[in-house]
Amino acid sequence: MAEMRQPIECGVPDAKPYMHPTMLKNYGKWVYHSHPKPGVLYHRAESGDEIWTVKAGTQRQMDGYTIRKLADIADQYAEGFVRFTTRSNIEYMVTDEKKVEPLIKALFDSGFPVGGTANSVSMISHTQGFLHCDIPGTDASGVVKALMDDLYEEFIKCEMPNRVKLSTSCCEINCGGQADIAIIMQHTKPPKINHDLVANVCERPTVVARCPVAAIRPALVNGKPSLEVDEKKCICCGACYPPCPPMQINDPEHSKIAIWVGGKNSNARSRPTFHKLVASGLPNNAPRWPEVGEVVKKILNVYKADARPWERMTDWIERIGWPRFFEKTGLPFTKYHIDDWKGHRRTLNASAHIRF
Amino acid sequence: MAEMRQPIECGVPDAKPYMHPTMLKNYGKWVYHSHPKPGVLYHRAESGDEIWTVKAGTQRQMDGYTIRKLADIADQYAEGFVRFTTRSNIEYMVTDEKKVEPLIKALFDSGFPVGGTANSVSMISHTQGFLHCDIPGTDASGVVKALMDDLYEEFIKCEMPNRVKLSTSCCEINCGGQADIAIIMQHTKPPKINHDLVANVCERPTVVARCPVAAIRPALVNGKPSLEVDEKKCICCGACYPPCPPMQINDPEHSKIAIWVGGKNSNARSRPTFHKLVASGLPNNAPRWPEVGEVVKKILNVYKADARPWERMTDWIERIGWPRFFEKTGLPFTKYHIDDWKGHRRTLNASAHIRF
Amino acid sequence: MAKKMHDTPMLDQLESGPWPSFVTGLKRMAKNNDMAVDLLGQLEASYRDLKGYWKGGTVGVFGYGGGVIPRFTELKKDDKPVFPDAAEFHTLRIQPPPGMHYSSKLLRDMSTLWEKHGSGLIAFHGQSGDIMFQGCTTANVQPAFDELNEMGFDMGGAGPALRTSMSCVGAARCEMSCFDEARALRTVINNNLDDMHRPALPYKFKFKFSGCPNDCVNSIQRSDMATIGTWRDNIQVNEKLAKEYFATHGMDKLMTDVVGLCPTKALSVKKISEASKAEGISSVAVNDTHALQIENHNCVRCMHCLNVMPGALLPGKDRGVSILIGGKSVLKIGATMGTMVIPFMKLESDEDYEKLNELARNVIDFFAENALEHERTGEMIDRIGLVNFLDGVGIEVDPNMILEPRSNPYARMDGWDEEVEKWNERQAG
Amino acid sequence: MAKKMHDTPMLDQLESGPWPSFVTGLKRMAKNNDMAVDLLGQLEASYRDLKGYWKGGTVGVFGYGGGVIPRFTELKKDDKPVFPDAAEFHTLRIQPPPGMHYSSKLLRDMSTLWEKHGSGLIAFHGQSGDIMFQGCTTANVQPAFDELNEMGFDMGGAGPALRTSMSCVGAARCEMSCFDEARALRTVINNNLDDMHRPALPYKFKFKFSGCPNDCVNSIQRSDMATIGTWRDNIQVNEKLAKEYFATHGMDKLMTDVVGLCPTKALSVKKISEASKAEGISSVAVNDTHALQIENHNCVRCMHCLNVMPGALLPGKDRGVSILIGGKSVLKIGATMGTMVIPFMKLESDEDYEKLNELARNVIDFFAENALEHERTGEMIDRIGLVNFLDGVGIEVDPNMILEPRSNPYARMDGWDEEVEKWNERQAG
Ligand code: SRM
Ligand code: SRM
Ligand code: SRM
Ligand code: SRM
Ligand code: SF4
Ligand code: SF4
Ligand code: SF4
Ligand code: SF4
Ligand code: SF4
Ligand code: SF4
Ligand code: SF4
Ligand code: SF4
Repeated sequence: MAEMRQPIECGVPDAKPYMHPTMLKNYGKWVYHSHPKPGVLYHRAESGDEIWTVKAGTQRQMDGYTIRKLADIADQYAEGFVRFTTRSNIEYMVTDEKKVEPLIKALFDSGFPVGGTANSVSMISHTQGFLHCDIPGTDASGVVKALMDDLYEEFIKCEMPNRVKLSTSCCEINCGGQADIAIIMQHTKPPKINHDLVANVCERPTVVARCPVAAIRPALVNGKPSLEVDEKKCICCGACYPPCPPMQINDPEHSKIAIWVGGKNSNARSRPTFHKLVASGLPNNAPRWPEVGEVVKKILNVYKADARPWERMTDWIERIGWPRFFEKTGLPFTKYHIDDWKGHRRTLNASAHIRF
Repeated sequence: MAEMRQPIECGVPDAKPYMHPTMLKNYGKWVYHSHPKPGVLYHRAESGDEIWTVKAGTQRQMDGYTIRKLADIADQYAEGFVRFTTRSNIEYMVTDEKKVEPLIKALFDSGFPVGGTANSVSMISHTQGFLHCDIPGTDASGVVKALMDDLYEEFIKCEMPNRVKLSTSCCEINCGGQADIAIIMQHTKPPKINHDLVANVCERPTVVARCPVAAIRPALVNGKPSLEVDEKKCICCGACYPPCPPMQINDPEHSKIAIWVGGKNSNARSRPTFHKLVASGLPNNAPRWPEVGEVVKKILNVYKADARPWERMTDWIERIGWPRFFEKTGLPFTKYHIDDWKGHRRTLNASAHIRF
Repeated sequence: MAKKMHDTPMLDQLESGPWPSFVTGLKRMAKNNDMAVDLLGQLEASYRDLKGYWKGGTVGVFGYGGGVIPRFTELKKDDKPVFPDAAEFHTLRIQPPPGMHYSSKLLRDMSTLWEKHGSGLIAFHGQSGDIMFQGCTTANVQPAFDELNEMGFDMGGAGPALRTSMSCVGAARCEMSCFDEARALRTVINNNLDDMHRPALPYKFKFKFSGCPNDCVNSIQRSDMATIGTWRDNIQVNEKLAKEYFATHGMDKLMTDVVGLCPTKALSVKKISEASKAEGISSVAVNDTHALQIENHNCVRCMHCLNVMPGALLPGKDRGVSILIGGKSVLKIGATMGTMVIPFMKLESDEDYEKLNELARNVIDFFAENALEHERTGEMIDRIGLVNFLDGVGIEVDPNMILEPRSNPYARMDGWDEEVEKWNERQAG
Repeated sequence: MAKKMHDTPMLDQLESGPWPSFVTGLKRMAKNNDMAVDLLGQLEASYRDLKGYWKGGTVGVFGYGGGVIPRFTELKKDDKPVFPDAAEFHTLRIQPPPGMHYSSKLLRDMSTLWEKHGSGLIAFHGQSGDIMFQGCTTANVQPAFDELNEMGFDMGGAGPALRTSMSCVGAARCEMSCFDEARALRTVINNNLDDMHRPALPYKFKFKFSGCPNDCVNSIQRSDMATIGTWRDNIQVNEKLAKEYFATHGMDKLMTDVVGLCPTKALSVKKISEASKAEGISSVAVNDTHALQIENHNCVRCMHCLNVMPGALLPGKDRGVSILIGGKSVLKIGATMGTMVIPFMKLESDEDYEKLNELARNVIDFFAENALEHERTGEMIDRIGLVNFLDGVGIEVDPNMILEPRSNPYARMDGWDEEVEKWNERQAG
């Protein structure tokens, strides 16, 4: 083999060469913004410079045609620069207000919905799923596509009480993060162990250490070193699966989908919160997961109708109370909603505050 | 020995024979109350019947003279009936408004301060201490007396933002309960074990089981079964002392007094809360514990000046924030204020909310 | 004339100051009571040495296993008590009438009795609600109890037993009261006296009864089972009193002290013309133009607005109680509060009280069978999880039991469909 | 022209509907890309079987220990891949410019490069912020990286390593920005590349940077060390914009949407004549008679009022950052959020940035030395207690770190006097 090339350890590149010149010029000197219409932002700098941003949805997982199309639109309508948001939306910046409408048209015409700003439902936090991950219980791109089809109108309009941030995660690890509504794989049966493989593939102490409830112990099975799961203890979290693929946690029937609501990352008004379980047991129904869409839309509709302006999902529920949330959404309340994990005491109602 | 008398297992007696007739007549039919002046309550029943209650402080631990004096006042000025509150205040009920002032005078003249109603500082929850308990680190009656002398004006006036409830507890077990301000013994050194006695007096497994941090293990000392404390683990809580008196936790120098604030039992506005540590390391300075009085008065003064009407201690601190509480009271903030007990994560500031 | 007083320079300092002095009281007793003389002696020694000098032991009355707190002196010289007349100083815990009502005669009778058999020192009351007759020799415990018992009083709780209970003044003198606290207390306690008088539970068990969520007996934090009055329908209003409040306090106070402090923003002030008449809304005019309006579905029954505007706002008519389980002090896992397990049950008819009694019995039984030694109910629930407790005593889940649903996926949910089925059936039924 | 397409009846259903379809994209790729053809085949199998068919392995580039996510197919028949052209489908994680800015040329260059060496499928971006160049054979990993590296781009993080970081758009286009997010990100990451490229930490470590507490990159919940912009002095006001807001929204909206939603009631509307001019108060006229007033000492910098009245209210001038440590996802102890450990530090001068850099290094070092294997920073703090962490990295305690002081006495406080001393010295100094 030829001598290998040493990497240039250059780290994070400077953004300046790729930044819209008006942003660069006014870096750190912005003083005002507004939302002229759905999908459009207006920012003004101390200098008086103005910039309009047009934001559009993408599929994140992009083929060359898509990427070039986006680049072409940038050159034709938007001064040659773009940026991506953390939610895989693309943003085009223009300094001339007159370019805004043609740009919007070009995007829609090319199949990129303009929206996702302000009090809309933005693009869903996207993970890997069947397309690339080694441990998924479901897909990501497909779930996102199916849901965004359902929520299209809410993306291109700004009719929600406040921003709505969704996430999906293809296993309980939850790479998608905490969200107003999170859709997450939830396993319901302990892993099935392929004992023939454990000895070859898995470092047993590592696997044992990963289990949050100490349900795994080393064992000899058919004379070979393997592992054993105390099925009474096991909470089916799947944490043993990444370090030990023979502990197959995914199951086409028993890996279900759960819906969580009220996660919030911003510090606006209330402190950040984790999302909470509201529904589970939904089937992993590829390719369009209609049962999931139903529940998500039900929750969004009630939120839209009932929350006050600027209330995020969690703020709204905090105000009306969980009993009312379950009543209004018609979602059943079960024993699984009652926490029993470490520290669960703080989630119990230790007061006479009740709602009727 | 003669044959023993069998107890009549009569249980809780009926209150009717001992209840003021107007209360009995209007039982469950009251519709209104007000606070005509400090120490006086006015209640009106559906029937139109009225009752004035005059409330006075006592020392709880009563000698016969005191009891008879209180009974005499009842006969002379108050229709022969009294009741005690949970805080050992005595209440006289009269149906004739004209009797109120003479009754007040009689009480004051006999040394019983009239007050403790509405937004005053009520009598302190009283425990046993040196007078009767078998595990106290300090006294109760004396601490209460010294503090109530200090707070006398606040008892007979109603100048606080809301009711103020204090408690003192002569060991960390805290029989006095959660309070706006709680004064509690805090040990700072592990128990000194009298090994000669352990074998005779203590059931060792019981003692071992009591320790919240598993710091005790059975051990042989000088050939005799005894116990051993891992002093690195020990949090000096004293829980081992009641089941095993040879584990002497009380120490004249190292048993200190700690002050806790913001406990609340009512559900008014906020949910009930536990009190929180604000000061510790105060000397167990009998017979009048001046250092404790200082801190308590400092806190009360700031609360009085700064809280809004109807804010209990915890409501007020919740509004101004703990940083400001420490700033305004001048109490030092130390690493001991930061919780490290089970579930402590929920007490940490997991947000960007800060105050300057 | 009793024996000579000991020097008590430290205690003497507690005779000054305006608050009633227990030292002065003890000294008065000591004039003709040797036990009091020696008690003062030992107490002074405690103050000087900063050390308690009592130890426990076993003392009781015939037929009962508990209720007496035995105290023997540990302050000895050459194995002999330094203060021999206070060498035994036991306490009898006696249950008072609920609400702690007394006639002057009863007070005098008790005092006289205790001067005869004991030291004369009585605490009204202990933190659990007992009358504590303090200072009795071992020999005198039985006669003292016999006499009290003949007067109609019974022993309270101590040790791993059902404990003496407390209820607030409630129905006797308080317009907030939502049930007959005294009746509930007597029903529950008097039906379970065996567990009080013959201690055989894993650990202590306390009931407390508050007529409303102001919780004047601290039941949530200080009892294993708290029964707290509440209501299901709309807050009742009284226009005359509302107008009186407004006339003396004005709009600013109404907004700041009442509306502004409602924890759920269920209150608002509306122009009378715009006041809602919808179901679930209480409205009361405060003057000719404005009304205070309550969104009862969002009211959490915290009591605040009723407290600030007494009489003008009153609990609804459909009254009952909430039940919370598991309050206790700090041992082992840190202080715990009771958890809401029954948001609402009626408490009016004989059957209602019988149901409360049955529930209480179920809870004690579950505790007796499932708690570890020296484990309180709250600790047990913390260990086994609320759901297992509910299952055990036969209570259905309700969202009012929690502040929020779980935020972790750490649960095995294979029974989801069944649980949904149960919920739907109950909602339909 | 690539090989024949497989039947994909399930995936085909994802081509309808208005949202951009990744399936349509993959099919476009498949026209002249065998890897894409087979990827579609395997993906369809996953949809059908509800089963992932990838497994990991070890693939990397010369000189680095991480950054490539290897994927080998597990879908085999007779030990041979059913979809051989997608049997290897590795991902290169490449760090983007902070703020994710791109010129159209850069996008095209990247696309061309990846069509040459890989499948052509690029994700903008992964949840940690990487550009994910997905679908590469083992053989092509090195040449693909070399070319990207020559373009000025470097590998991101994977495995037990420092991970790729994210900062919000911030100073580039946002008036809320309180520091130079991109500079902070590049300072911290580029000074610690060794920990990114040669994974040797106990587990992953993530930094995230948000210009203000709106936290548009979810730093509190999704990074081990969050750097969030904030300010110490008074909120700045702009009367013209405040009046504009009021003119379009009116008093009701001002009261309900702004004043009513401030979490600490730090806002009020006052008559201008009565507006306070005290220290710590910001006041801005909203019309000729009324002013919005902010009690800055009680403002918790939540951003809400600034969000609702953009430009009319702006962060103060004395800007800097808060630092929170320990956010992570759900594994082992449940999700944790970062905990406030530095309420405020300036971030303006070169020295300030150097200080941030040092702090970051200290935190990584402490993590490296004290965390157990596969233990995140937040778990470690949960295990050892916040105070031990602070001690370890040399941060002084501050009441802003907690929501409330301890409510249990379970601590050994013999060092009380010393700690008080420390505090007093710091307050004086
Ligand atoms: C572009 C982006 C930053 C970036 O570097 O990419 C961004 C940009 C802005 N955010 Fe954000 N936020 C962005 C992700 C977020 C996130 C993170 C996320 O999406 O996962 C959050 C936290 C969400 C959460 O709490 O779970 C976030 C919470 C906010 C908030 C607080 C909202 C609240 O009330 O809780 C504001 C304030 C507001 O709404 O005025 C805000 C405000 C803004 C403003 C108005 C700031 C400004 O003055 O320019 C920007 C308007 C964008 C718009 O589309 O309306 N941004 N913002 C991100 C766009 C993501 C997307 O495509 O949807
Ligand atoms: C690719 C990505 C999802 C995506 O499609 O965007 C991803 C994918 C994986 N994540 Fe993740 N995580 C990704 C962002 C996250 C985030 C979000 C973030 O960084 O802001 C989180 C939550 C924050 C956090 O760090 O906790 C996240 C929390 C995890 C965890 C849980 C860690 C924990 O302590 O709870 C694991 C499991 C582990 O590390 O053992 C994990 C593990 C994984 C693995 C390596 C699965 C595994 O253990 O084998 C996935 C590889 C998929 C693949 O084939 O590419 N991933 N993961 C994201 C990284 C792309 C990028 O570099 O930009
Ligand atoms: C007499 C007593 C009940 C009894 O059965 O003995 C009682 C009686 C009343 N309480 Fe109470 N409370 C009594 C102990 C309590 C306690 C328990 C305690 O003291 O430890 C609490 C809970 C304290 C806590 O939260 O820690 C208590 C919390 C309240 C509250 C709620 C206050 C708040 O805002 O948090 C009210 C409502 C009010 O203030 O209007 C209240 C209201 C009242 C009213 C106004 C009820 C009424 O309409 O009659 C009574 C006025 C008494 C007064 O003196 O002002 N009572 N009240 C108790 C007097 C104790 C004392 O001598 O100080
Ligand atoms: C006498 C009394 C204090 C007073 O002066 O009023 C008291 C005194 C003692 N308490 Fe208490 N407790 C008293 C009310 C309370 C309360 C308040 C209440 O009942 O509302 C509590 C808090 C609520 C609770 O039940 O947790 C209380 C929580 C404790 C605890 C801690 C229990 C826990 O689970 O954390 C202990 C320790 C134990 O039981 O092992 C304890 C133990 C004790 C012992 C028996 C000490 C011991 O273990 O040897 C004390 C006997 C003192 C004596 O010589 O009389 N005492 N104790 C109160 C009982 C008088 C009465 O019967 O009316
Ligand atoms: S959520 Fe799970 S399955 Fe999905 S990308 Fe992350 S680790 Fe993989
Ligand atoms: S699935 Fe989770 S709980 Fe069950 S054995 Fe694996 S790691 Fe343990
Ligand atoms: S607080 Fe402690 S010392 Fe005081 S009475 Fe209760 S158990 Fe005894
Ligand atoms: S004092 Fe507390 S922590 Fe120390 S050994 Fe005794 S029980 Fe354990
Ligand atoms: S708890 Fe309620 S009903 Fe009972 S006395 Fe207090 S305020 Fe009245
Ligand atoms: S009782 Fe109801 S309406 Fe009144 S303040 Fe409390 S929650 Fe609000
Ligand atoms: S975090 Fe703050 S500064 Fe950064 S983009 Fe969001 S709003 Fe702007
Ligand atoms: S930024 Fe400050 S003043 Fe504004 S809403 Fe938040 S806490 Fe209130």
